Amino acid sequence: IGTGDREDGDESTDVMADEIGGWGWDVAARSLQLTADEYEAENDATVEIEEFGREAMKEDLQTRLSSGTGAPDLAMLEMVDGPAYIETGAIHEISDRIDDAGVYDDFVEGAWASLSDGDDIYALPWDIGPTAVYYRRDVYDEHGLEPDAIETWDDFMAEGEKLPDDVDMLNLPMNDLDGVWRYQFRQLGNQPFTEDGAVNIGNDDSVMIAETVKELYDRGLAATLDGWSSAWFGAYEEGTVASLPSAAWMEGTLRDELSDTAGDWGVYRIPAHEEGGSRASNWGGSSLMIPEQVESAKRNRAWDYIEWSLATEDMQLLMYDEYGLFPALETTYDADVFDEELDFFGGQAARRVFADVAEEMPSYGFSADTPEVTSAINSEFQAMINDDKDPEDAVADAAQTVADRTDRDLA
Amino acid sequence: MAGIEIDDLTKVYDAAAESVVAVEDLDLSVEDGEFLVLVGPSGCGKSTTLRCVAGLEDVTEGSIRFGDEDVTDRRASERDVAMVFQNYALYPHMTVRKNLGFGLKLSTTLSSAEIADRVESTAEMLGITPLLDDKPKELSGGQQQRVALGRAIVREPSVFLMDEPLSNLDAKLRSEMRTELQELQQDLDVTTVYVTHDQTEAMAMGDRIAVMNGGVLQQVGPPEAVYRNPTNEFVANFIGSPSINLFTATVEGSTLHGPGEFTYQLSDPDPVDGSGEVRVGVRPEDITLVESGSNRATVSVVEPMGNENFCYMDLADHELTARIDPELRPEAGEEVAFTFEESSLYLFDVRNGDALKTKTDAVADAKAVDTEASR
Amino acid sequence: MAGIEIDDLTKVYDAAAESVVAVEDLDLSVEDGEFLVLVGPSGCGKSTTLRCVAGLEDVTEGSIRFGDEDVTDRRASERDVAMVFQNYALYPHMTVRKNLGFGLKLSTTLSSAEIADRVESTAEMLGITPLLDDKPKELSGGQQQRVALGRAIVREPSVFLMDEPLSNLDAKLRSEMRTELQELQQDLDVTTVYVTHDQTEAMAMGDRIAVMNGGVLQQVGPPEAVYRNPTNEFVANFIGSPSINLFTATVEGSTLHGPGEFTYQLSDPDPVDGSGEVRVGVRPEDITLVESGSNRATVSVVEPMGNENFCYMDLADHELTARIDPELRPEAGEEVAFTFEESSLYLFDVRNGDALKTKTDAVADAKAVDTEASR
Amino acid sequence: MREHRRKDAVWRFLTYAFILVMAVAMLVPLYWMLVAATLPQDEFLNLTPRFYPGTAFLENFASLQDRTDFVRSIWNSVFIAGVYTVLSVLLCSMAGFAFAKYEFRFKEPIFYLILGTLVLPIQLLVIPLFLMMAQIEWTDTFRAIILPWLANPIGIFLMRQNMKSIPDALLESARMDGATEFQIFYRIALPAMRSSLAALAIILFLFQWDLFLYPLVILESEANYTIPVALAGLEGTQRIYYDQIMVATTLAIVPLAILFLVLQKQFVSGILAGSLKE
Amino acid sequence: MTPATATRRRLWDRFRFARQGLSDRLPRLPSVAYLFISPFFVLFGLFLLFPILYTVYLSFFEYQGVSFDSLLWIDLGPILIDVPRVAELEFVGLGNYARILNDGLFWDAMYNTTYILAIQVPIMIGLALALALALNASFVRFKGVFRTAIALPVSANIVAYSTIFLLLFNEFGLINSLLVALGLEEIQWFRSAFWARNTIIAAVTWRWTGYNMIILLAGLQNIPQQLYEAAEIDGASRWQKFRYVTVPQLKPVLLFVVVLSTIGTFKLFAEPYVITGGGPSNATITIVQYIYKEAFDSWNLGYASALTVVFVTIVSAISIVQVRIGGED
Ligand SMILES: Nc1ncnc2c1ncn2[C@@H]1O[C@H](COP(=O)(O)OP(=O)(O)OP(=O)(O)O)[C@@H](O)[C@H]1O
Ligand SMILES: Nc1ncnc2c1ncn2[C@@H]1O[C@H](COP(=O)(O)OP(=O)(O)OP(=O)(O)O)[C@@H](O)[C@H]1O
Ligand SMILES: [Mg+2]
Ligand SMILES: [Mg+2]
Repeated sequence: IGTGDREDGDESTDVMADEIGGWGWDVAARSLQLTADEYEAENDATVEIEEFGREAMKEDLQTRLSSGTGAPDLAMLEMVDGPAYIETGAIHEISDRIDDAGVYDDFVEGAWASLSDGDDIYALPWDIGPTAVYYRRDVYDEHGLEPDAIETWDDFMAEGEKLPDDVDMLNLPMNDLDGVWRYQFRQLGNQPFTEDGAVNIGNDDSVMIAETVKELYDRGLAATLDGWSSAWFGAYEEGTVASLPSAAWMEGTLRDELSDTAGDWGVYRIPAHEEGGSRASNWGGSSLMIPEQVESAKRNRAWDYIEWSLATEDMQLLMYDEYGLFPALETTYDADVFDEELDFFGGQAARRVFADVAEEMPSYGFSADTPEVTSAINSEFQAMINDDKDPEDAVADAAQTVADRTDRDLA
Repeated sequence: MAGIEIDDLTKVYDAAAESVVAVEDLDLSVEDGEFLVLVGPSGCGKSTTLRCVAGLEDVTEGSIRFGDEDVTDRRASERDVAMVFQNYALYPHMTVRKNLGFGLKLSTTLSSAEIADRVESTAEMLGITPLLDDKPKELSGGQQQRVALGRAIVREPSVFLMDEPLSNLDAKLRSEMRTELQELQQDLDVTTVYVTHDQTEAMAMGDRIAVMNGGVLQQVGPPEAVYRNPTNEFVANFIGSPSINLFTATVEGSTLHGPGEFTYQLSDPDPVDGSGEVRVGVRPEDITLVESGSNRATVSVVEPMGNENFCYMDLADHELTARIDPELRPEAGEEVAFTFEESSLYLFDVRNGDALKTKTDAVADAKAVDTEASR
Repeated sequence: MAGIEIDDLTKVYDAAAESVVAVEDLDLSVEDGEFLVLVGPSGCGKSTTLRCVAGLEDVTEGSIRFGDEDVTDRRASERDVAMVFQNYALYPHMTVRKNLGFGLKLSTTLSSAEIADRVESTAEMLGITPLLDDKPKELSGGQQQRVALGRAIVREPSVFLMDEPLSNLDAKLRSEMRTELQELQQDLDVTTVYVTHDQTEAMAMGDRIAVMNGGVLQQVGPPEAVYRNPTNEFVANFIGSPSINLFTATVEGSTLHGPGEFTYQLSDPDPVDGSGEVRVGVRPEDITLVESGSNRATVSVVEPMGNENFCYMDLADHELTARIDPELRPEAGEEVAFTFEESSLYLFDVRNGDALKTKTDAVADAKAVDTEASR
Repeated sequence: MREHRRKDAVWRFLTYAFILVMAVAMLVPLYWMLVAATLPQDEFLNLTPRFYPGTAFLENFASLQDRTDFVRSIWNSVFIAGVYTVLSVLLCSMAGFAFAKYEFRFKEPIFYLILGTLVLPIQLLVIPLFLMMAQIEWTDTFRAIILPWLANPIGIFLMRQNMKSIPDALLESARMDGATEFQIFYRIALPAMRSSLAALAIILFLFQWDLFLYPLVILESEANYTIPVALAGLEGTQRIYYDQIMVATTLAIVPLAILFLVLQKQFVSGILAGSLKE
Repeated sequence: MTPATATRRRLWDRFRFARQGLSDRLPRLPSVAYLFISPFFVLFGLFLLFPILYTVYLSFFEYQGVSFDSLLWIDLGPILIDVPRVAELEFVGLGNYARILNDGLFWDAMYNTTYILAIQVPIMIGLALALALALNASFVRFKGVFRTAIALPVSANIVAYSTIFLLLFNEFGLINSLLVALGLEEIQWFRSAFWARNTIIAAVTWRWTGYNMIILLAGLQNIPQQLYEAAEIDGASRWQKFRYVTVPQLKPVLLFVVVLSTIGTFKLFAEPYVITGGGPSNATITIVQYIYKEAFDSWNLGYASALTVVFVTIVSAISIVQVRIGGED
């Protein structure tokens, strides 16, 4: 009988397990299934991919990570969640493996921030979400809106005024206002926390974003449908909402769900907040990680598979092609697929727009306290829209809430 | 106060599958201040009749009048009746005081002080003053009974209705409460209908008793008349404890031939004229054991009751009961001879049970004690 | 089969707050085949005694023997006793057949076929064969009673215990079942202890009766002895219905002065010698109404019972009851004179209630009918 | 017609109206669910609601079954809840029997301790429970979902109250007939309490049927999913197929509805077979 | 009797005798009662005691992350039992509890829960009681049908029915369509704190009214009819009979139902989780949901444990107060 540390056997062998399992949700899981099939064909190993619903997987995974047992050998990790997960020490560090493979520079620089803690890296970037505005080309045409005339949010609103009352310029998803806020906050080059950890979300840029959002709503340009709801899909199908600021991964969903509208879509960069301002940002993105609790043989195999799936151009492009997961692997951007003129977008080479954004997008530091930011912004922005709260107050209150709850100072 | 006039009362229950005729064509009048006992076997419709009078059931047909007023369509609460239930139905969450005052509070315009007075004086009358602040479940059966009675009395209703109010008490208490109740009713002089299945109680308490069977009224009359001159075999059998001895005999002229060797010579054969068979009835107290005689039976059990003995005997396959003097103690298995007077003989029609002959021995009609009587 | 020997039985219940002495120092022996009735008011410890005999309660002190075997420490199931409960305690989910067979199945090594036989024959004996496949709730009270009895009989135990088995039946049925039970016990000849609070039942049924009060055995003896020669006032008062008339009288030489104007001249003053006061007892049947006399009382209620009348009278503030002939019907309010024989007089010590004098009138000891007796 | 008769009639009318309104209010959501389950996806999107069923139930069911083996999930739920119910009924009635019919030391404190566990929110015990289950390698097993909740406080409470109504004489009778204490329990007490057991069964089944977060965390393979877990899986980031969800909810209601219809009478008569008075 | 059944019987008898022999030989146990409750204790001790104690323990620590160290290991030669430390913990004493006092969101959640409770429980019990009374009235026919209809929502799975309500009250759901059809304004059910809370209240009420009604109905049927008759004769009106007979007689059952519903609503989780997600602006976040968020979204296991302890204490206190008030006579 003893207490304290018990030394386990040797840790660093090159032995690889024959069988591993991985978790992902929805499309991501299905994409992994693709690469797993390829991987199994090339290697003498099996990779079992399990598909979940998003919330279900998070809850399940989190329980298993925190109880130190029962986690899969590899799992999808959203970049938003990265720091929070990493902080718990539940995720296996892979800096050395990345060095050995020499793939660090192959990925978009902005993707690494949320997967690292200082110099230590814990996950390999998978896809990213360079942002742009999808729009219903036919609706724009019908009412004389000029996508090319839109450079700033003011332009956007001015064009939007041309639409009749029963057509909205865009949607502000009430359940995802923090997402709306975040891509603009990032677009403006902000970080949620300053270098010394103070809460930065109450800055002037943040207020400006809030004002923009509120103005969109107050001017009657915005619908407020919950994202991904039936009504939301219905609105884009019918064309009662004309534009959809979103990320590259939305392409797949639009193709799948709104196939009737093929050819009626177009893409342009998100508006700047002032003339000449940045028009690049990122929304979403994910990575693959290996839980710390996984035994070494399985870790080795899991890494081998991850590297194969994410650091290989073929595989990344395969997933992009099938499921629209926009590669974080920068070396793929030269591929022909990006210049293809797509029927779905009425012949526009839409993917090039995203690739361009990807190379420009500012990096953004998620942190363990991201959930607090998300919750505070969402709550305050909801209040701003539903209860006509003043944008400045809303932003200030959100910052205060985060500061209180995380024991930080205000910047 | 008022008499009760029940005309042609019929009550049919529409139960799930079939409808049950609980009371059929019942006519009955109860005089003002009278104590009438409704008696009969279980399920004969006594409670139903009482509940119709109370207004707890809608009558199917017929009418009920209290004095001059037709109350057939009135609610129970408007009839000015009080009822004592078999299980007392005291409000378990109220103290005795509240139980008694409840009806007054709800249905009269008496002030609280007046109500309190009435409750106090009723409690005193019944000797339950010390219990006034107890809850029913803290009381013994007899005390609960008294409270239930008090709840009825305190309202000074024009009619008292009681449904087997004593049947939950033990034997000793029951006979005590019986007299108490009677005296109370005599004092208050309120028209009372009292339901019981116990004929002893009925005999002891009623000014008159009404015997029911199968929803039909069989006979109404003073206890003694019903005992002595029942209208049919059912009544004769139901009233009296131990029960009357009954058996079938064949008639040969003026001679009755019963079970075993039993024969009896009638001096007046008129009642059996024309009948081939009759039902013969003799009450236990009219059977006399004699030293010798032609009618003999075998003793099976003798129950000594202190003041008298019950002697159960087998007459062929028939059981006979005789009430005999406590000094007489025949042994089980012994064969004894018995006899009885013709005047105390009952005879019933075999087919419909109607009485052909009932007791004819003289009863001193004198209501006062004017002869030295000895047992 | 065996007699029961109870020695010095004491049972104390340790209830939450206090401990209750339910039975104290009880000595009792029941002979083999005897029918002993335990009788007493509610709460006097009858059930407790019975349950100790059954083995359902652990005794606090004392011992219980069946025949030669000490069973004090045996489980109920090992005592070879059968018990009939007041509410019958039939297993509600089993058919009558299963109810009867349950005990045999669990505690004997009879084969299934033998069990079935025993059940059948017991059912036949009790006349419940047609009910064998019914559930208890489909049966009437009397039928349930019979099944409960059957369940006891079928096991052929050496001792029968019955705790108020008849008290849930209505009056008529109760007296029927009473005889049935007695006959059965006579046939089976099994030692039986029978508990009741009804003294009528006790008198009628017991070979001997044991009267208890407050956990203490008062008297054991044949019914008649207990009735005629009670050891104390409690027993005299408890046994007999209507109850004995009791009042306190002062003794002046050989004269008793009671309530109101009551006086009585004793011809034999020995029993009251030296007492200033005594309790006087006269049984209702010993009171005779006379045309004139010095002892007078006012009639309050007369209950006609058919074969006799109960006459309730007030003697000053005391109530007296007299059993009188049915022909006598004094009116309420009337003043009547009464008297009684000295031989039927009971006298008790005022302080401890011990009997000073009990009935001394001659009782024909003859057990056969050898004189022509008339009422 | 006399005054009070008229008042009665008005009262009756109001009573009926109230019952009817409530019954309709209770049934409308269920009916709407049923209708929704029969509409093809595009008609579902059609924003004006309809009140008569469509014809696409089977297609919707097929596409649901395609995404996840929902029939299997129903079976899993029924199986888990069924086994749980049987075991828990037994355990609760055993404990209830002891509390109702025996005297033993610390009876009251123990009883109140059990009742106290009623306020524990299950959701918050999930992590330590999972930890344990993982240690003994019970994750992804049905027993991990069934066992921890067998000692159900409501069940014990109800059975204690109801068992109190069994006459002592019945048990003593069996004791004299030579039954052991355990025989008394299962041959006399249990059968005598049949309707209470039915009521308890409904309550326990319902409890297990509603467990959501815990099985979500414990169960790993899709083949083991219970209904709520499978339902939760239908709502991912991608488009939510409400037609499938409606089919799923409809199917999810059926087993319990059947159980409920069958045992309803006993539920009413059995739940308070004893009295709730202390 | 056929030979086959005879054989079967004989075998059965043998089995019976064997069992009898066994139970005869069993010693007379000092207290068989403990035997009956021991399965409870075994299960409780195995599966619930540890989680409870662990929660209390955690509440004094701050969670730092996962630990893969061994806390304790037992080397039995061939078998090695290794109990992992699991969590990296930092002792903070009552720090977590102190933090609760200033946690605005916790008090918001407390307020929401209390608000929902204060409206939902009385409405539900009121409706359930009214329905039970109505269905207990002697003149009502088709009782079984009505009872079934009203109690049917109980059979809806908690996630399933929450989804139904989500869709019913959706911006474009049935309820809004009905409002429009009636010429009324649509209501943004999930956009205003007021309506979102009421939606939750409606949902919970819908599901549990029938269930409570059945319990109350059972309670009503246990009230002796004679009490009503006695009251009728005493001149009680319908209301007075309710007030003076039904209410006091039903009190224990009502108390039971109220306490259970209170505890149930206090523990509300799945409905807001599915229907409103706690929004808008945290207006429908309940305590359990908040604690859950702290544990599962923010990894604050220690703090969540402290919240749990406080929560359980509050609910227990309220239940005890209810029982005290309701139980006194
Ligand atoms: N509510 C009812 N519905 C249907 N039938 C009933 C109802 N009440 C009584 N009955 C039937 O009516 C008949 C008479 O019943 P009632 O209660 O008046 O008898 P009872 O003479 O009072 O009997 P008991 O001495 O047993 O009280 C019985 O056959 C009984 O079954
Ligand atoms: N289990 C018990 N715990 C505590 N006290 C008891 C218990 N059983 C009986 N007693 C008390 O013991 C005394 C005798 O009770 P017992 O039941 O023997 O009376 P009883 O003569 O059978 O009365 P009854 O005629 O009412 O049945 C009573 O005072 C009673 O309160
Ligand atoms: Mg009746
Ligand atoms: Mg007793």
